[in-house]
Amino acid sequence: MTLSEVTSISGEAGNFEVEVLKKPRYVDMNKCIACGACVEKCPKKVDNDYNAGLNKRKAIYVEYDQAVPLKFAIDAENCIKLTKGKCGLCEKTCPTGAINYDDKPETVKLNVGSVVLAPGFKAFDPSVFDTYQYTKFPNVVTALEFERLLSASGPTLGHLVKQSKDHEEPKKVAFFQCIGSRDINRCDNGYCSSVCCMYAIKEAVIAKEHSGGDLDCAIFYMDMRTHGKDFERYYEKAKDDGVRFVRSRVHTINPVPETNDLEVRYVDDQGKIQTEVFNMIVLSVGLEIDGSTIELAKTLNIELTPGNFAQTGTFTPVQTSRKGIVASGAFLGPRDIPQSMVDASAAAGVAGEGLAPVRGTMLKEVQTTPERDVFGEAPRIGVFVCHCGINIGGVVDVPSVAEYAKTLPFVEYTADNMFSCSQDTQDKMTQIIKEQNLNRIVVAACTPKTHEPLFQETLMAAGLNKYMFEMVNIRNQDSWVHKESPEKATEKAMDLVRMGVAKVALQNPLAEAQLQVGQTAMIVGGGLSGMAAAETLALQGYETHIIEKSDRLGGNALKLYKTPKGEVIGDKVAELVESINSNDKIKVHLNTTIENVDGFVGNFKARLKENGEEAFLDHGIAVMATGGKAYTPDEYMYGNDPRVLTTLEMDEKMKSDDSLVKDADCAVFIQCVGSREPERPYCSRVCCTHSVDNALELKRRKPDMNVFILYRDIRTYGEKEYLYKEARDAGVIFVRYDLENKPKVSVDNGNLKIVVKDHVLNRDLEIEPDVISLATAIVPNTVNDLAQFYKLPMNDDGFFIEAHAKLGPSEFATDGVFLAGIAHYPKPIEEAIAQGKAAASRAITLLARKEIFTSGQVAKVDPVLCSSCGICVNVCPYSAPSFKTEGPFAGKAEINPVLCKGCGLCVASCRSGAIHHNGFDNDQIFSQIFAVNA
Amino acid sequence: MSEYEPKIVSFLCNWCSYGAADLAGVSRFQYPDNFRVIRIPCTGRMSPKFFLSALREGADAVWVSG
Amino acid sequence: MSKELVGSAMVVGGGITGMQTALDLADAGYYVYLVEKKPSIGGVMAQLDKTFPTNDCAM
Amino acid sequence: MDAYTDKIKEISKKILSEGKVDVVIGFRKGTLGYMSEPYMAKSEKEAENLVFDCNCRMNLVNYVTNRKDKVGIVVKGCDSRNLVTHIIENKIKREQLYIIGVPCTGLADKKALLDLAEGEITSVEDDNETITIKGDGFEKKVAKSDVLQSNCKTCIKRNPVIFDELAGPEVAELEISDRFADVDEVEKMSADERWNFFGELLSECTRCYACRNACPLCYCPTCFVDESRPQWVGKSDNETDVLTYHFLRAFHDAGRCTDCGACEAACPMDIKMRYFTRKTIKDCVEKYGSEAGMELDKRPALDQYKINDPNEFIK
Amino acid sequence: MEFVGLEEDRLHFSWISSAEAVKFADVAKQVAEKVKVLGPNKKFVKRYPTKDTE
Repeated sequence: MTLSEVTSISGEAGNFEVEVLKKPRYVDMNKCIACGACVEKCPKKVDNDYNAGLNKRKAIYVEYDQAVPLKFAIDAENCIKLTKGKCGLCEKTCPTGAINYDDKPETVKLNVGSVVLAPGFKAFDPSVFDTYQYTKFPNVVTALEFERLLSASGPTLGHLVKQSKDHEEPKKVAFFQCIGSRDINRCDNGYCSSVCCMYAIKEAVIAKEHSGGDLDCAIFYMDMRTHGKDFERYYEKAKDDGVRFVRSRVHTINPVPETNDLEVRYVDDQGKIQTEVFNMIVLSVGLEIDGSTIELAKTLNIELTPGNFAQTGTFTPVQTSRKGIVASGAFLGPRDIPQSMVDASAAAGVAGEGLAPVRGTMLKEVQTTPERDVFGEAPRIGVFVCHCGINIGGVVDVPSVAEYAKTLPFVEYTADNMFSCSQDTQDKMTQIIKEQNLNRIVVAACTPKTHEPLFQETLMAAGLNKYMFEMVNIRNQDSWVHKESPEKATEKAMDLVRMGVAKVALQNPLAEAQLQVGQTAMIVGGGLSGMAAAETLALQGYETHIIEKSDRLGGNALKLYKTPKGEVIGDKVAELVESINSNDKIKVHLNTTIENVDGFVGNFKARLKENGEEAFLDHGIAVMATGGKAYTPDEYMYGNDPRVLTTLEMDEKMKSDDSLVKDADCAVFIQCVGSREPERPYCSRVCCTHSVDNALELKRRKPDMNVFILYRDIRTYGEKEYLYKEARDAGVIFVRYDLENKPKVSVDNGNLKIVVKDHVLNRDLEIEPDVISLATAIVPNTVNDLAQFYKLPMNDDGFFIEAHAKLGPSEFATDGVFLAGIAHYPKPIEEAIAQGKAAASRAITLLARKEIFTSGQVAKVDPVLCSSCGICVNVCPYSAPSFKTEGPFAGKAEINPVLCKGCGLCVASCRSGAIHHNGFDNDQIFSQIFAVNA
Repeated sequence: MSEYEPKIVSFLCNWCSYGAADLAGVSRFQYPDNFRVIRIPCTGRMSPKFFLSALREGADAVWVSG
Repeated sequence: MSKELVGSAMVVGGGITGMQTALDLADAGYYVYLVEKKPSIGGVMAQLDKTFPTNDCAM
Repeated sequence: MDAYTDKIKEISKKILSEGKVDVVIGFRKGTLGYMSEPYMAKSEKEAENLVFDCNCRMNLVNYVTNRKDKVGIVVKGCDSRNLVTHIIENKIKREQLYIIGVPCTGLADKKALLDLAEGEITSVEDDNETITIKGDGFEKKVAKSDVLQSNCKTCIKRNPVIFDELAGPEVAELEISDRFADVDEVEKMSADERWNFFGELLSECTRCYACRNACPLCYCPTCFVDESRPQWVGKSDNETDVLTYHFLRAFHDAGRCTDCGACEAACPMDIKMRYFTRKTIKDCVEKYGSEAGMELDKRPALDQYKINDPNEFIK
Repeated sequence: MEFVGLEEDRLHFSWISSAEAVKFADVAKQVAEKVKVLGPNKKFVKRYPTKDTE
């Protein structure tokens, strides 16, 4: 439902009544074919929001070329017809009569079991800052505008130019961080927006790439917050690529007279005032919650945080204050794409928790026609050539193409249609296929990417296997791009049709393998993320087994003291463990290791060793929640002096109010112990917040205690920034050090002594602490054997590699295996729990299907030709090929159609030509090649 | 001989360049008509056999794009 | 309990997180209403350069 | 060399008599003085015929493909690397093999020997330094380095990488300064020059497939040139078909070829088809830092994709 | 391919995401242009006897 807004929600969890206001689109979605004819005629130009207002669109528009749904809409505020009653050009132009000026808003009432709020964020508007002169100088742009300037689909087609009238390429670009973030003086956003450091680096790197590397990019920042997976490496690489990083908040921008350039004044690291001239300034604007979202939250009675994000608990990270309503994405706090994807799945998992009994009750059944067996028949090909109104017909001579197709081998029937995709034409095609007894179909029309499924349905309705079909693209890749040369376009269309016919002639019906999905889940690891996953799976009704190698559930959380929100972790973990133990859908296997795993998605079989005894567990899906542990430091006198503790040991001492902590008058926290070092080039993400929180707690307990935090960059991202501020206000002293100049710890007369170089004072600072807490790196547990059993990839640091760094953070490329918690990357409790739930939710999407249909377009081994070299086994990213272990062809490769994604990598790699690719087989592609010049 | 018009066999990845080609159409970008596109599921499907074969069969060039 | 459970869910917001939530819920067997105030879904990510496009996220 | 021969005989007799292997695949003297031929010794008595010398140009790994019995095999450095690839590619199991490794000082180029000879060659003796060619009424001594087979001049691994026993002490590896000089030479040419160069190079090819049959990498049940669905490569000696054959064969061997030289040694027309394979070796070394068959747990370079693989060729 | 003497510009590889229509069109133009400069391909073409007589 697009152009719609929620106006109210009544009822309670499990059965809400939601009122939704649907605004008029003025275009009939069923009729619009997104040909774009209307846009060419529309006389009204409007600022284009999609390109951040950098260029114009028309009053009838799609937001962007790949928009979904790809249907046009009329912007009522700007349409001349709707505002002044005149014009009507689009109605006249539209070939399908889709325009309806009388479209009216309507309110619909819907009953739903649960509600997920994912309203997103808006970019901070820097107009309010006079310092940065955003409104005054055209060459001061926001990062979102800059993003559009870099984009190939943007207003400059990816060509980076200044926004001043000269439109020259900039030579020097400055990025200012924390615009509208970490600032309560000039805006109310005290939190860190979490993503700006990374996007600024990305934009700087890409800008340099676009301009061939000569471009000078300088990023002015306070703390560089690259705390996500592989972010630190990206940061280091950017430095190597010549992006400059300047630790400073710029205070003044002055125009350079007679030019469009800007002079920047700032105070550098050593406290000296510097000036530098730039051609362009990019403001790394923060994320904030839109006013309308705040309104919505009020209407729905949902509590918000000081930063106007949804209020949640550390152990219930997506649950809003109102039961049955969960939140997801940036509404939970500023965050990047992978975290949003984790939330998304977690929210889906939680939203479904209460609804398991009514799963599937609202879904509709589809009617099917029995498939006609065409085995042994000679090809009888039908070719349908589409005019697509004037879209194809206006350029390509469609009747001639259809006529030409008649001359091709095996073609028995040809026709040209005005709109092949219209319902009546579809019905007619179904009829023709039956009447003419056609067994293979070619449609020459638009693109298979949007319309193949539609025509395949037509085939199925006519009783044909849906793969007996080939679509020839004579619109997007012909008539639309060769408007000036109709003859050549027609010639090309004929060539393409010939190639399509040649290919389809060799097509065989393909079966889609069906596979039962075992309805049992196995979770490896009984830490927080593992338990969170188990909880969601069990609440959604699935039998779940937790495999834990130690003798108790809880993992690292057992050692932690409290959350920054003040929740006592021990109590919360105990509650969670209790709810796990009392859930009869969950079986916990303690003191258990996994010895071996066989099988594949839906049908895994694990051999376990439970308390020394062998046991077997069949499972449909598996979740890797194998966690991590604290790195054991070998520096800062750790192990040589009992007063030097790791963070976890510090937590223990604080829990028990140990005299070491109680009697201390001076405490020092040293950050990045083992993290962000050459041998461990990643940030452990949680330590800054943890140390700041502990420091603050010490100050609370004993306000006159001297508390120091020695850091490299403070990375209290999101609303954790408030904590950092609170700590500073409470008198915690923050001293920055460099990797090259680490603090030195020694014992002098029985007293601990730390020497660290203070950057502000530019001299050595000596501290004599009573206790030192080392923020040790988080390292993943060793899981090489598991990785091998399930064929899961790991990165250089030993963390698992997810299916997709951005869009698939909680699953593996290997089907049926999911990922959560520290095994993915170091993360705090709320993120670990969210990911546990996300992994569960992703797993449920598989389990709920009960059976999987594979695509027919998969690879298949001919065992007679196979030479058993194993290249397919090795090269496949999805672990689909393996060697047969029994039967006459033992030792030969076979491909599991369930795991095969049909990419064809193995087919191309097979030297022996033993692998066939259904739907894209060698002979079919050769036939197309042969047909090019036939 | 009229102006030489080469035939270029293009192997386009279904998910990437084929999509870009579609989008080029949506955007009505005009480009030369010398290409004959063969849609492949992934550039991984591209075997040396194909470009050898294309050249053997008289294509003037081959373009593989992922 | 008098209250009747409804096997559907509503997702408010058609950005990436909203879409993913909707897909997960739908795949888990619940009917999903995805409500978006703009004419098309995609949200801010669709505006970003150098990310994978969202056009395979059709409902 | 005689020391090698004696040691090979001794080991072979031992493993045959102990039943460790069913057969030892090695060489025996050929009917021509400058050729040694493959020989399968199945008994202690037959093992007496085994030899090793600078005429053992064939790669015996070719003969272990898909064998089910226990096999002793004589391998040079390069052959041993093929054996590694064979094990990786499931052509034979390590447990089936008893590997008699020969630290190799290189093979003598067949053509060079014939050029030196003043008549029919009856024997070629090799003491690792000097080669003595004897024939009807002549005897010639040449430094071995002067008649080395060209692949042996750029050999990177003279000692076997895997073996159960060595036929002699390990030899020093070569220091090669300009390993791919021949390939570089071709790369410097213009496109047309290269085209003509290869046209010339292959003009004599009769498609006898001796190179394919000599190559241990060419074990496919059906070679692509014999495929019939569709038959896209002609079977004639048409120049395009010939080029397609050599070209694609090089592709198939890319990342796996050890430059053992068996193909060229087998060619009756003396075609230097190693230009193709050596180009692939050069690329694998330069782009992926990978040599074929050096480690048992490392698959060939082109069997895997890594995110940081070079991709400058893509725009 | 280059190694055997096929002109570099007869074989093109590129990476274009599905959003990059402009790049697609640009690359297409470049490829076509370069190939036009080269003229018809004579190398690697299988010359069937019938075609030789043309």
